[in-house]
Amino acid sequence: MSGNDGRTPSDKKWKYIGTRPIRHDGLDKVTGRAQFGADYALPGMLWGKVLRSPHAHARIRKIDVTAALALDGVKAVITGRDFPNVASEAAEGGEGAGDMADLAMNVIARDKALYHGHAVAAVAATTARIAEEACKRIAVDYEVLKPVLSLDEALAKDAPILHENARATGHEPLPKGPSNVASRREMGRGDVAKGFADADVVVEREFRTPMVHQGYIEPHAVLARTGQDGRAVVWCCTQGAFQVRAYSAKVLGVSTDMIKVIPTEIGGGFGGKTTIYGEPLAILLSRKAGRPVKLVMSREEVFRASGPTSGTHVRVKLGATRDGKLTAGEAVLVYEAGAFKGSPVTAAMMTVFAPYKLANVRIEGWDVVVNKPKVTAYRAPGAPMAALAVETVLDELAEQLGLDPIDLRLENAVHEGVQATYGPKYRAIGFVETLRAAKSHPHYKAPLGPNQGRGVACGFWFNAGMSSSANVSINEDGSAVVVTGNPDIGGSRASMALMAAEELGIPVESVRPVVADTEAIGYTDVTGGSRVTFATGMAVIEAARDVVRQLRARAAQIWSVELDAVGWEDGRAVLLAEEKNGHEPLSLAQLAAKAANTGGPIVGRAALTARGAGPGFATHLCDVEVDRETGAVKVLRYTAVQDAGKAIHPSYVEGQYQGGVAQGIGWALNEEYIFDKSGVMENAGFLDYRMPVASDLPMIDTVIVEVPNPMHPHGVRGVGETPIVPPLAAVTNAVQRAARVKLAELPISPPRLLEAIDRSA
Amino acid sequence: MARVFFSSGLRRQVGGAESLELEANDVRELLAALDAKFPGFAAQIGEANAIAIDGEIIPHGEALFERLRPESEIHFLPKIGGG
Amino acid sequence: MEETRYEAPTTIAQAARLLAEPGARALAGGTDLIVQMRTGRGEPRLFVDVKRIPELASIRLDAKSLWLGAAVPAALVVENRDVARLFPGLAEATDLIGSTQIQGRASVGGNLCNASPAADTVPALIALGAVCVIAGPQGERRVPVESFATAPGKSVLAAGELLVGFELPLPAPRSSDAYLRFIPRTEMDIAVVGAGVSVALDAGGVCTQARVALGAVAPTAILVPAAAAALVGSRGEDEALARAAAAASAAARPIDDKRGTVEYRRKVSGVLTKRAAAAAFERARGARA
Amino acid sequence: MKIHVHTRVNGEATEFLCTPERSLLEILRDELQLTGTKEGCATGDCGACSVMLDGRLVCACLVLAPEVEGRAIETIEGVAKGDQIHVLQKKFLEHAALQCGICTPGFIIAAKALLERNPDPSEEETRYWLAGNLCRCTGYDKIIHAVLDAAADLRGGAR
Repeated sequence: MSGNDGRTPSDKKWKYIGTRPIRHDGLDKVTGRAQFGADYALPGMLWGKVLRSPHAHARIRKIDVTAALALDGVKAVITGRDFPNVASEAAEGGEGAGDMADLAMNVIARDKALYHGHAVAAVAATTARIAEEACKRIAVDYEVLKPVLSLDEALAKDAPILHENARATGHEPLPKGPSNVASRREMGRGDVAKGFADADVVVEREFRTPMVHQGYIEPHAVLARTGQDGRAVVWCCTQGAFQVRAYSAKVLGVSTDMIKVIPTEIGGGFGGKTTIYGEPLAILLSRKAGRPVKLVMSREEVFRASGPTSGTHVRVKLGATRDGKLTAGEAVLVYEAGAFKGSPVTAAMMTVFAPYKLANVRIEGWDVVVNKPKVTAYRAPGAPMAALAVETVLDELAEQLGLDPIDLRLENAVHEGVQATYGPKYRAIGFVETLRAAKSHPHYKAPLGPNQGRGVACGFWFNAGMSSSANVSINEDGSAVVVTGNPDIGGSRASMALMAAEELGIPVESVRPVVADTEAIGYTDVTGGSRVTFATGMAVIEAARDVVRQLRARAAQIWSVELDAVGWEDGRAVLLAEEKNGHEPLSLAQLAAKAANTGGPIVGRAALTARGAGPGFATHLCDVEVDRETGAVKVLRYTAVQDAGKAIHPSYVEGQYQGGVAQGIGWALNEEYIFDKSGVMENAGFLDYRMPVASDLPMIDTVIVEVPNPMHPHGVRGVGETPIVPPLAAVTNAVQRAARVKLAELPISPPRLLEAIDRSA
Repeated sequence: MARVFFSSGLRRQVGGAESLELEANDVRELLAALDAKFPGFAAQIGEANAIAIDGEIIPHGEALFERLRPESEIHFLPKIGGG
Repeated sequence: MEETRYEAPTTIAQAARLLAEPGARALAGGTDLIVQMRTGRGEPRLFVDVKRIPELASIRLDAKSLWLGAAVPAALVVENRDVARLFPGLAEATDLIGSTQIQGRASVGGNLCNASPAADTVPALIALGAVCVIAGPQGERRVPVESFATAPGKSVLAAGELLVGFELPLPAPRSSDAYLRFIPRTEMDIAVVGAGVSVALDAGGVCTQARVALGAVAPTAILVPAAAAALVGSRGEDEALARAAAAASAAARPIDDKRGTVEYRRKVSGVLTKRAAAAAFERARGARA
Repeated sequence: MKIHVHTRVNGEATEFLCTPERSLLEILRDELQLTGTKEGCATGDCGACSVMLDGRLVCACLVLAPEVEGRAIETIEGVAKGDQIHVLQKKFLEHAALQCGICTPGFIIAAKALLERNPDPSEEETRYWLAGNLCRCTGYDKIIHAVLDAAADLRGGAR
């Protein structure tokens, strides 16, 4: 980093970051003024509707749209044939973004429908009702094929094959010929056999978790307007406007400059809005119809046809000595990718043992296709299911060794200088600190009643860097505007403003943070990967420092001194020399007022690919009570401890911890995709998908540990994803202790738990 | 001499070695040296990967021009996105 | 495309005439009808909004019974002091219907007419011996609540007929009721099992009369006389409750579905019967003598 | 045949034309441009479209548009009075009780309905009253704190 001082984050006194100002976009959001994806409308706008496959696996022989086109009010109908073939290449974006060719086929099916709900055709009409009626009049001739609905079915001999021409990639041994295995990879080091031989205790367990959805409350929505020149303007709720632009351009076979994406406010994403679904359809419909087209998914469509995360089958084996030192670890991770390759199994392989010192590890990861929606990133993609296995096995080891579960983890916890199981050595990290904070928390000592149990679990996520751009401009009166390209999904505008305020030395209220469209700011990767406050924040800090350099230069010019003679302290240019010659400090506002006469407007810029993302570790405590007659589980108390590096806006850091915990509790206890035998999701609505409601949860206590990330100028680590990693295991461990059972499958639904209780009795 | 580490998945490509010491000033030279020793290695470490140099994870493309110190430790990793 | 119509009659006779038209559906709170429409399970050609008919929109207490209009929103039922005092089990069942928002609209009559086996108010109504008053082209008829639904989504209502409301016989001295349901979450779910129990005690606290009804464990909500028989003659001791539970489990004829398994529903039928019966006894002991 | 409906929205006489099957939510959003009321599910399961109908909390997605003839509707757009935001809005901001903000209008309408009936709700009463409003970002913690704090404020004392 090129800063204007050499101080490290930890010895700096912060003035603005770490405070809790009202978020800048807050007023619009509490008054209903904020415009989300479906809130935009244009004159002459048409309504789009997608026809979706009623079969989970079928060859599309023929599509006849004549009757639909004949309906009064129908202005355009499109099918897969209206789209160009897209070449295979890696799609850059959220975890498991996969391959462009697959992404194009996921947007609209060509020869084959690969899951129930796969888009087959789309219509634009003058009303939503007419568009819906038109969809019913499209005749599709399907050859229905047997679907593959589970990992076991997919891997069975003689399984129906989703992609006949694809071949497994990765590390041998691989299936020969067509299979549903997209890839098989191995990772590891040391001598696992010897490690297990050295162990006094070995625990091995298998777990299954179902496909689950991010569950954002705002359905995907897009409004597209295409001109006679083919240029499209797209309003949509997305985590990455630049990804929408890049992907849509590829799917439509046009150049990037033909599409401008204006990100609307976004009603949740959690990874699920890092890709495209209706965007290219709306663009093409609007091009064909010559009118703007709005396409909004129903909740049912969100469940059936957007990207949840993988169902998994995980086997973990850990060995430890009598005094609790881990000697070896082995993990086999088998993840559903959905209809196209690209599950988050690689991330799972890298995270599975990451919190622990393990010299001997062997990790195997399988990416397997099934006739279900193609998975998309979901908060710490792949990691929670892997952590479920490791953390429950650790709990069992602690029980068998008679050790406190936190002590066992402390004994093996990674710290600075330890080589991670995924390769490199850790720099400064705060895992041990989270364990110690959890152990000394009153929660950990609170007494438990009958049928109650306490679970401990830990989690890790890398946090991503990727590319970001930022502009900071100074207004004539000394206030400032910060422009970035990351949609604000949870208060990031406030964080950007805080970091700029800190650097500029002006109140955070004087900084207006703006989210710009793809033509108003340089390339910026997704709002995801816990990267916005870290990476885009880094760009904002650099841009603000660019502004400060310019301000110092203006002061130097006014004072007729060298740039080096001018410092920047608390929002003012100061002459560093002992002898001031009557040069009083110049405030930012004073310099801004003179800007036009000292060289023109002051605008700072930064564009970077962020390095040095600091891993985030968490330790969670969960208390539950079990009803032994019905199998119901009540979460009584929950505490999430996590290292934030430096919490820029602590309220929103706490909010990230609490939100991740709530999602994790839902995943552990109730959430799951339930499919019937033909591959139709039976619970495609909020009634039966069962996300936690307010009365299901207790207050969620948080402890923010701050071990600054040495690679970030303000010490920031990403905080968004780690919080969902421990809860699956924390809840499972708590239930196992409360009910005195061993569990092997999520969700821990009442029937499943009651069965386990009755079996153990 | 920078030290390069190989995870078990890559080890088959390099004759089973867990790590190797190589003379290289930057990552591009390192990859060239590895590719000369083990033809096809550079292709295997494609764009879909990241490279960790002394604990700092850097996307493949950007890492190519990264200077290496004699005591540098290099790991090849899959690239991680997020959610 | 078919034209749809909306009518809001103010008399039963007008409503009956409209409901005789093909494709007509009565609209009370709309919390089932509109959801069915939006999820592609058929759209009515004629909405007959029955909420402006006084008989359907009122709660009245007289010497022998309480009248509960079919279209009264759940929130008003829950807030009604007479209902809460006389039929606490029905009040709690009504309070379990959906969210606060849903209760602003959903009605007990709609809950029954939707003919879902899992409707929360139905076992409570059956336990109370409530009677449906049905109006139609042939005049008025009365049907016990347990005979109203004939299969999932099907009822005894003929074309042109509408459910006007319920007559709830006033409870005998020392009697009360309770309703419990099981759902995986604490709110916003459809009952996996529901159990309604009413008991009447003599001066010595011995049960002289009981009714037990179960929801979500058969094609319609069912009355379980065997479970009631287990309670009669007892003071609600554990042993009697256990026998009632066993009878309820035996009477349950559930299916496996996304909300629960056969095995699970059988077991929980017993557990909830036991717990609801215990609550009903407790209340009856404290009730007016 | 379109129906001509007369209603009051946020105190203002309002008319619209609609076909019978349209929901109040669609009318508010698409015809009256009151897009502060959100659609999360259209089946009454998320509460994002919470509005007051004649003083009752309902989901606008489960009200047919013609049903509101002669009735009064309050939406999020009517909660702030002039330049004065409601204490719930203020507390949601202070407590950081929103992350993405899509559920916020529904929560504020529902919480306002609660506090108008019960000025001193317990945490449990608040959680059950708001169980029909889904939030996927916050884990509800800060929302519950904001509502309880707003209640205390409205009662006129610091807690």
